[in-house]
Parts: sequence; structure tokens; C-alpha cells
Amino acid sequence: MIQLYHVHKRYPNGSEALVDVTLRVREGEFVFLTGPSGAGKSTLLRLLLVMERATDGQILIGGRNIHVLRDSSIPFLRRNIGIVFQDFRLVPRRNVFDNVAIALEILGLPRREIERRVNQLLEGLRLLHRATALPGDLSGGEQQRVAIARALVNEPAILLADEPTGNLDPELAAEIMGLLTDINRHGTTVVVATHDIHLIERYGLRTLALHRGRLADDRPRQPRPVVDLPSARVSQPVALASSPLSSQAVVDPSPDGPVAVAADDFDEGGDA
Amino acid sequence: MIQLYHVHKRYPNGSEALVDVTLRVREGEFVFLTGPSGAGKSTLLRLLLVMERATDGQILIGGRNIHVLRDSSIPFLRRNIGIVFQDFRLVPRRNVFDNVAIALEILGLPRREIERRVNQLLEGLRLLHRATALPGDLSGGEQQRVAIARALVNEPAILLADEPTGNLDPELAAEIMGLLTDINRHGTTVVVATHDIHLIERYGLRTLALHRGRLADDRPRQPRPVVDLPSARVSQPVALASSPLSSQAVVDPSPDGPVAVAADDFDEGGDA
Amino acid sequence: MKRGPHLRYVLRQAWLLVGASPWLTAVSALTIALALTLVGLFAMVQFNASRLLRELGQSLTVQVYLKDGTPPPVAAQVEQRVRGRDGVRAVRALSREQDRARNRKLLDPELLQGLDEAAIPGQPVLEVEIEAELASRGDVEALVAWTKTLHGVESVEDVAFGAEKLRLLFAGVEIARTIGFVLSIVLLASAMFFVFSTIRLSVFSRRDEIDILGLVGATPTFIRIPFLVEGVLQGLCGAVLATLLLGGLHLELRGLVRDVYMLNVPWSLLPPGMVVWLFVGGPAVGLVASGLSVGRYLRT
Amino acid sequence: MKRGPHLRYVLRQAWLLVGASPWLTAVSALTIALALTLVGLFAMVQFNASRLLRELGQSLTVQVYLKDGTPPPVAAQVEQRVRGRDGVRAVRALSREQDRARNRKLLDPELLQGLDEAAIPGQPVLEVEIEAELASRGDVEALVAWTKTLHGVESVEDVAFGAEKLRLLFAGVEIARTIGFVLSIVLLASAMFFVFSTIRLSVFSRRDEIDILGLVGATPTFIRIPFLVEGVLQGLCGAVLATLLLGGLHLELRGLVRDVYMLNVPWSLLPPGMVVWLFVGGPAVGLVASGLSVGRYLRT
Ligand SMILES: Nc1ncnc2c1ncn2[C@@H]1O[C@H](COP(=O)(O)OP(=O)(O)OP(=O)(O)O)[C@@H](O)[C@H]1O
Ligand SMILES: Nc1ncnc2c1ncn2[C@@H]1O[C@H](COP(=O)(O)OP(=O)(O)OP(=O)(O)O)[C@@H](O)[C@H]1O
Ligand SMILES: [Mg+2]
Ligand SMILES: [Mg+2]
Repeated sequence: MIQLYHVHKRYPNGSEALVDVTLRVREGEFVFLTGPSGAGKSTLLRLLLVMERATDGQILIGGRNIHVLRDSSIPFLRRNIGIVFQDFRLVPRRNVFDNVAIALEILGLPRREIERRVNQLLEGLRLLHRATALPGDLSGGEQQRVAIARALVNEPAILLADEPTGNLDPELAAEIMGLLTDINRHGTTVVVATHDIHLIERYGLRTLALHRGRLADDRPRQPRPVVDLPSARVSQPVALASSPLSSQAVVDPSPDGPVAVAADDFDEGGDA
Repeated sequence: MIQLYHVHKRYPNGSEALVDVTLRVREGEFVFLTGPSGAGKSTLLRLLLVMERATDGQILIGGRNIHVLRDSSIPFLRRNIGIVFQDFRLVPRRNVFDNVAIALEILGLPRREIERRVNQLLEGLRLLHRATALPGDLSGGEQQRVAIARALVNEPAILLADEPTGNLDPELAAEIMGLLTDINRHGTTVVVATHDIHLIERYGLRTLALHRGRLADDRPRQPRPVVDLPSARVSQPVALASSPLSSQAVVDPSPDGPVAVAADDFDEGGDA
Repeated sequence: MKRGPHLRYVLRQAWLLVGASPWLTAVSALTIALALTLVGLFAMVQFNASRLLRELGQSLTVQVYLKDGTPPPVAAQVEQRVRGRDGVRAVRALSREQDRARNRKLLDPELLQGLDEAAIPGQPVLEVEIEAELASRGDVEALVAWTKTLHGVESVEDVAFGAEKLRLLFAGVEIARTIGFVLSIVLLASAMFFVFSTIRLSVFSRRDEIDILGLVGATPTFIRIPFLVEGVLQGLCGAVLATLLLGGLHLELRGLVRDVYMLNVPWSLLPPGMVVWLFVGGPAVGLVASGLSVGRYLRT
Repeated sequence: MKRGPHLRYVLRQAWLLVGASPWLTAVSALTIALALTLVGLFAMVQFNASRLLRELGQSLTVQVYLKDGTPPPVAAQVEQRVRGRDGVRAVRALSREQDRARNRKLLDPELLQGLDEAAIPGQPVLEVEIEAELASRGDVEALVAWTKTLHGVESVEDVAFGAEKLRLLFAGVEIARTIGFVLSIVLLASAMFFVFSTIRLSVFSRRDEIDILGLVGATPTFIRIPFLVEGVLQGLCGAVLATLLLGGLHLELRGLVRDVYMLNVPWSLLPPGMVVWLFVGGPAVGLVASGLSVGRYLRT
């Protein structure tokens, strides 16, 4: 699903954020991306979203080389990728509902469908009572959950999350992780950048470690994840059946089967 | 040092962020403030900085009732309080050096003194090589450290930190905690709001827990802090002697002695 | 997949844009109003100067003074020759007495007191009405040349023609036109610049929003449309304001001209259809300015 | 503890403010320039109209035509009586032949061809130079009344005085003044509004910075000073631009007046000291506008 070949990224000021990174994330995988501050985690996610172009190397998403993607095709690539930014990037002048609805307005869904989906997701994230609040009036954790909701609401083929639990208490963090594993179980490829060693250890999933821009470690999935560290205080598992994502999966539900992202999906279709 | 008596805070939209909170933080104490997302941690810190006024109740800082503080005295209160915001609040158009220097420019220190102090602190936070970068070009963790540097640089009597390690890897988090305990050892009262249970458990300091705006728990300092959780991978202790703060403490170094914040410090002095 | 946003969404977002910074919207609308008002004023001056000159050209008469004592047959002959010329619409012959009677009416009654009839000047005269197309100073010179040819005709003593006055009038109109034109250009350029830059500032102050929309997969068109609608709305407000402003100025100027020049002013000094043009131009300016500024931002 | 910021800090921050959004700075400077240019233009028109009228008043002559054949002693007597009046600076008596000679010079040489000397009009004339203070249309009416009293004097056939022309001139000047005044007020008000709102936008676009400075303990004064310095810098740029603009317009207008009216134009049509005023006014406008906008933001 995601392939990087010898990717380099040097920012204009000279900092080498990524150096010769080669890695592959298969369809339906759940991968942690870790590494100390400044290692290049956010940069890697930015490259996948074509917010930056790699200085060198090739990046393939869904078999398509995004290094040569036309500017006009970028929006269509992004519609297939949900992203949770480290600094949230909510629209300050739109309320919580509208912030989440953006991802669906773009797709031109009917208003009622948008309302149904957004409200369902906000409820699952315990944000429904804040639906009309502006981002500036939310606590840090609430903002983070709005960002997560926006990334999930259009059921993307790939989900990138940058430190999605950094502002959440362990209980909420566990719920969010439940949501992410849930969407992953329905076929979405998930990449989570995080410093939270406890999170990584608890779930025992594949972990890519960056160090000063280089891929330092690629620890495969542990056969038996440690789920019950005494300090984690994980609450009851999130009610998966009530999740808006499980009820109407648009992607193939088998975790290793082919996911419905054809290369052509990134183009503007026949009318371009 | 910090006293709250029956403090209530209701935001204009009706959310009850703090309900009848009464607590006391003594001079030279190091206190963790915890609680689930939306519990009111950030709101409490905002009240201490008079960014918001309490709806009801009294707040005393250094024996002075800030509930009745004149607007013109607020800047002088804030100069005695260093704060690390959850969302950093760096000035986007000023580089790292200038962002940290602001806190000293305000005090009218000589330029050379400012340069010496800022550079020393940036070095201690491993940020000196990014001194001329703009905040937008920093990684999340780097931004967080700039925010910490700004709060520490003028050696305040009180330090408030909102989730100061949320974007840092465990190693850096340990270093920051080292820095905070260091400044605390020299007399500064420190309040750290955090979700990070591991952090709290490792240091075994006094912990105030909020729940839905109410003070739910006040766990006193543990006699023997657990410093070596296997998962924490704490690096060598931070070189305290090289810290800019230990070399020139302006406050009384005895942790329980009277700290040099007289009530009059918040006024504009004789020329007001 | 290239679907545009819903109308409902567009209107809601445009409305939010306006509501989020009413100040910016007001500035933009006001600049557009100012620009339109200036164009309108300039058009008004142009229109009225042309109308005035056209009217002048229609009622232009040249007085051909015949030598005193020219016998009627000779006078009739001269009249005939003048009438046959190009551009002459009508010729009226006045005898010495008729001319004297006319002059008496023109003169100050005080002046006439104690004067006998014979002291009042009078001379046989041909009043030649000329059909002239007065569009520029060149036309005046042509007319002067035309009247000069009459001097050669026998029995013609003098040809009176307000050439100097006309020259002055034309110079005045021309100087006013030039100053108006220069000022209009300067002010219009500034106004356009302001419209462009206020809308650009409006875009600029929302660059976070634009960036974020792009990041979640919105096409440039999708992002642009609410801004374009906002621009059109501002243009419409500007047009309304400009109409009110011009209406007020029009009343003011009409009153002024009537009082100072004691002229009978036509009901409307405004070029016909101007309001329509304002309501086409305002939204167009808003649309173009917002299109340019959003486009520029989105490209970089 | 109430120390202001270092000069070095202030200049650096003001420079950063300018550099961070050169576009905004340019807009503000341009608005100030425009406002100053308009005030300057208005002052220029006022100044020149007054000068023109003052000069007119100084060289005003009234032609007192005496009856043909008035004997020299009577003429001398009339001359004496006119000379004795208030406001008369000089009286020059012209005989019939002198007047005829003067008229010949004024007339078209073509017209004179074939005319005998006697056909050229000529009459004994007293040229009365009047010292008039022409400041308003009322003064013209007073002058008209004054000349009327000459009609009563014996032997005076006619008094020629360009009253109509003067009336027209005054009306023209007055209409220009009024239009100029109304336009200037409208445009100045808009310009002031723009300066205020662009600087307010500049403050607005940096509200994060202002907020943060306040949060780390900066006093409102400390926060305000760089913005005020920025405002003054913008005002200075505006003054420079306005000086250049007015200089250019001045050259243009001088050329125009000289070419169209064929008048001898004084070297400078600009009121003296105007440049000084521009350089006082520009920074003042910038200072006040930025002070108001930062103050407003800091208060809320
Ligand atoms: N826009 C930029 N311009 C210049 N340098 C940048 C930019 N963005 C990031 N960098 C630098 O590139 C390096 C990697 O940054 P990146 O944001 O990818 O780190 P990260 O792994 O996400 O760190 P963190 O955990 O602190 O968020 C850092 O040294 C950072 O300073
Ligand atoms: N400016 C505001 N206007 C209205 N409501 C607010 C505002 N700021 C915070 N709130 C609400 O007050 C409650 C407490 O917010 P606060 O930011 O103090 O929580 P917190 O404990 O810091 O949470 P987190 O850990 O998620 O940062 C939340 O429900 C939040 O939505
Ligand atoms: Mg990052
Ligand atoms: Mg918070």
C-alpha cells in the first residue's frame, strides 16, 4: 500500500529530515512509527500526503508513484488518506460539527448523510455535546478528538495519525486505539506516529523506528500483545458495533485482501 | 504560594470547567495536576495567569488576591509566572532565539545578558542549532522545548506547565523533568498538568486530580519515588551544573523558605 | 468525482466569511463603492460636457453685419449666397431697425435713459444658424475658417462670432476633462489596488482555513467558490452604496449648477443606464479581485 | 519596573513588522500617500485660485468711454473727478486717435485689409485702474455698483467693465472650489478610514503575537511601541510618495495650464511650506491610526 524507496528529504534550511528511507507497509497493516523528537516522523507523514515533495527517491501509494503526481491530482489522493495532525489543524472559525463535516462536504455527499455520519462519530468520541463549539473553546484533548473524527469520517483507505493520543488521558487513549484497530480491521491501512512506548508495547504491533532521519529499526508484530499493563487502566473495550465505521465499510473487510484504492482513484476521473 | 478557595469557573457557553475547587500549593512545592480530558486542568492554569477570571471564589498568589487585581498590574504578576502552554503559543514570525528572548526583553535586560542566558538555555535543551529557525519549521517536540525555554528563562517564582512532555520522547521527557526538578530545587514553585501516569508514578510527587471540574484527589508526595520503571529508559541524569538556572538563582534556594515574591511585585512599582 | 460544493454549503460558507470579519467585508464593499462612484462621476462629467457642446453646436449663430445702407436687393443676394453654403441651417435677415430693437432689449435700461433712439447701435444683419458638430477644439477652428470666407463677400462689414468665448469654453472643458481623467485614473488605480488587496488580506487572514481544506482533499475550485461568492456579494454592496452616493452627489451638483449658473438643468445629469452598469461592474470587480487573490494564494 | 523596551529592540521589531507583511505596509503607506496627495491637491487649487483673484484685482481696469467730441477741458475735468474717488489707483486718458491705434493692434490684420483708418472704432477713453480686493463674488457686485455711479457723470457715454466675465470667473472658481471641497472631504474620509483599517488589519493579523506578548508579562506600552513606530514609518513612506506624486502632478498641471491657456505660469503653483506639512502630517496620520488600532485591540 505504501512503499518508500531510498527517500531523502532535506528542508530548504539544510536540515536532513529523512535519509535514505526504504520501507513498505502492506494493505491492511497497522504500523507504529516512533523515534525521538526531530527524528522525521512528521516529515514522513507529510511526504505521504504530498505536503512536501521528497528531495530524492520514490514513494508509491496504492501502486502509484506520487513523486510524479500532477498537482491537480493531489486532492484526489488526499481523499483516500485520513490524517490526524500533531497540531490538529482544525479550522478555527468553524465549529466542531463543521470541522468534521468538511471531509464529507468535499465529496459532495447529501446533507442528511453528512449529518448522520458526523453525529454518529462525534457521539462515539464523546464530543456530541460540544458539536457547536469552536475549536478555540475546546480543551486540548477535545481538539485532538475532533481531529481524529475528521480523519475517520470519510472512511479512508489509509489513516495517518501523528501523536493521536498525546493530549489524551489513558482511558481515552485506549478508546481511540480501539477505534483505530477497529477501522484497521475493516481494511484501512493505519500508520500511527507516537512517542508513547507504553502504547507501542501494549499493542505489540509492527513498529518502525526512525533515528535522525534514518530507519533504525523495523520490529515486526509481536505474536501475543501485552494488553494489560497494570498502569494502563484500560476501560471496557469501545463498543465496536456502534462505531459508524463498522456499520458501513466501503473497503474490503479482509485485512490482507486487496483494498479498494485503484491508482486511478487519485485522478479527477473522466472529466478532467 | 498558590491558594484557591471555592473557585468556580463557568465559560460563557455554560460549560462548568471548575466547580468549588479549594487547594493550596506551598512555596517551593512541585505538584502534578492530572485528570481526564476536559477535567479543567488548563482552565485552572489560565485562572492563575488571569487569562480568565474565576466566576466565583478567591485565588491568592504570593498572598495577593488576584481576583481583585487591577488590569494594569497583570503584566507584573505574569512576569513572576513562567508558563508552558499546551499548544505552545510561540510567536510564529519570530525565530527560536527571539521567542525565548521575549521574556527577558520585557524586563529590559541588557542585550548581552539576554544573549548569554538564552543561548545557555537553548544549549541545555539541545535547541541551539535551531536558534534561527521559525516555529513553523520545527518538529512538535522542538516547539515544545522552545516553549519550556521561554517559561524558564527569566527564572520565575512560579512555573506552570501544561502537558510539557506530551510531544517528547521518554528520554527528552526525563531531561525536561530533570530541568523542572532542578529549578524547583532552587525555590521555584512548579505545577505540571499532565495525563502521563507513568511520569507521575515515577516521580511520586504530590498529585492533584481533577474530575469534571472538581478536585477528586490530592495524593501527597510519596516518600520513596519509583525512579526506575523498566519501560522508562531514563537516560543519564541531566547535567544540572551546566543548567543556566542553577548557576544564578535569584530566588531563595531553600525549598521551604520564603520565596522572593512579595505582593508588591505585581505592581508597577513607585512610578505607577 | 469532480463535483462542486452544494449551493447550501457555498451560501453558508460565504455568509460565514462575511460574518467572521464584517470589518473586512465592509472595507472591500466601500472600496468598490468608491471606485464605482469615481467612474460614475467621471462618466457624468463626460456625458454632460458632450451634451452641453452638442446643444451649443445646435444653437450656434453667426452674425453677418452688412455695411450700413446696403440696398435690400443686395442684402437679399448676400442672404441667398450664404444660405447656399454647406452647414447652414437657417438665415434670418434683420434690418437696421430690427437690429436696433434687439439691441435695446439687451442693453441696461439705465444706460438707455436720456439716450435718443439713434444712439442705440443698429446695423443690417444676417443671422446665420449653423449646424455644427462641435466635438473638439478643431471643430471651432474649422468654424472660424468658415466664417472668415464671408469677409470676402461684398457689402459684408463684419462677421461676429463668439469664437473667443467658444475657444475659452473648449479650453475649460478640456482642462476639466484632462484633470478629471488624470485624477480618475489615479484614483481608480488606487481603488482597484485596494479592492484587490483587501480581498487578498481577507484570503490571507483565512490561509489556515484554505490550507486545511486543501489537506483534507478539497479541490482548488471547491475552496475558491465561497470566496468568489463573497467577492460578488461585496461588489453588490458596493454597487448599492455607489448608487446612493452618486444619487446624492447628483442632487447636490444639480442644485449647485442651477444656483450658480442660473441654468435650466435637465432632470437627470446621469448618463442613461448607468445604474445598470454599476450593478454589473460592482460584482464583476468583486469577482475578478477575489478570483485573482484566491487564485494567487492557491497557486503558491 | 516600568521600563520601556530598548531602542534596538523597538527598531528591530518594527522592521520585522514591516518585513513580515510588506504588502500590508505598502497598502498603508499608499493610502496615506493618497490622502496626503488629495489634501495637497486641494490646497494647491485653493492657493492658486486665491492668487489668481488677487492678481486680477490688482490689474483691474475700467474703460470710461466719453462722448465723441468731448472738449479736452471737460475731459480733464471728468478725469479729475474720477481720480478723486476711493479705490482708484491711476487714470490714463486716451484720445480718440490713441484708442483707435490701440484697437487696431487688437484686431485681426486680415480684417483691417481694405478698411480705411476711419472705419476702425475709436473714442476718447479714460482707463481707470482700480485697486480692488477681490475675495468673493460680493466684491464683484460692489465693483459693478461703483462703476454704475460713473454713468451719472456728464460726457460719459459708456462704462465698459468685464463684469460678466468676472462673474463667470468667480462662479467657475466657486463651483470648482465646492466640488473640490466635497470630493476632498469624501476622499479624505475614505482615505482615513482605509489607513485606520489597514493598520487595524495589520494589528489583527498579528493578534497572536500581541496575545502572547501579553501572556508572558509585556505591558501594553511595550507591545504598542513597535506598532506605533511602524505606523510612523508608513506615514513617512506615504509622505515621500505624496511629495513625488504632487511634484509630478504639479509639473503636469503647469504644462497643461501653460499650453491651454497660454498663460505665463509662476514657477511654483504649490503653496509654500507644503512639503513640510506633508512630512508632519504623514507620520502623524500613521501614528494616530496605529495608536487607535493597537489601543482598541489591547483594550478588549
Ligand atoms: N518546514 C521545515 N523547515 C525546516 N526544517 C524542518 C521543517 N519541518 C521539520 N524540520 C526539521 O526536520 C527535522 C524532522 O522534523 P519532524 O517534524 O519530521 O520530526 P518529528 O519526528 O515529527 O519530531 P517530533 O516528535 O518532535 O514531532 C527536525 O529537525 C525539524 O527541525
Ligand atoms: N474558552 C472556552 N470556552 C468555552 N468552554 C471552554 C473553553 N475552554 C475550555 N472549555 C471547556 O471547559 C472544559 C475544561 O477545559 P480544559 O481545557 O480546562 O480541560 P483540560 O483538563 O485541560 O483538558 P485536556 O486534558 O483535554 O487539555 C472542557 O469541557 C472545555 O470544553
Ligand atoms: Mg512530529
Ligand atoms: Mg488542557
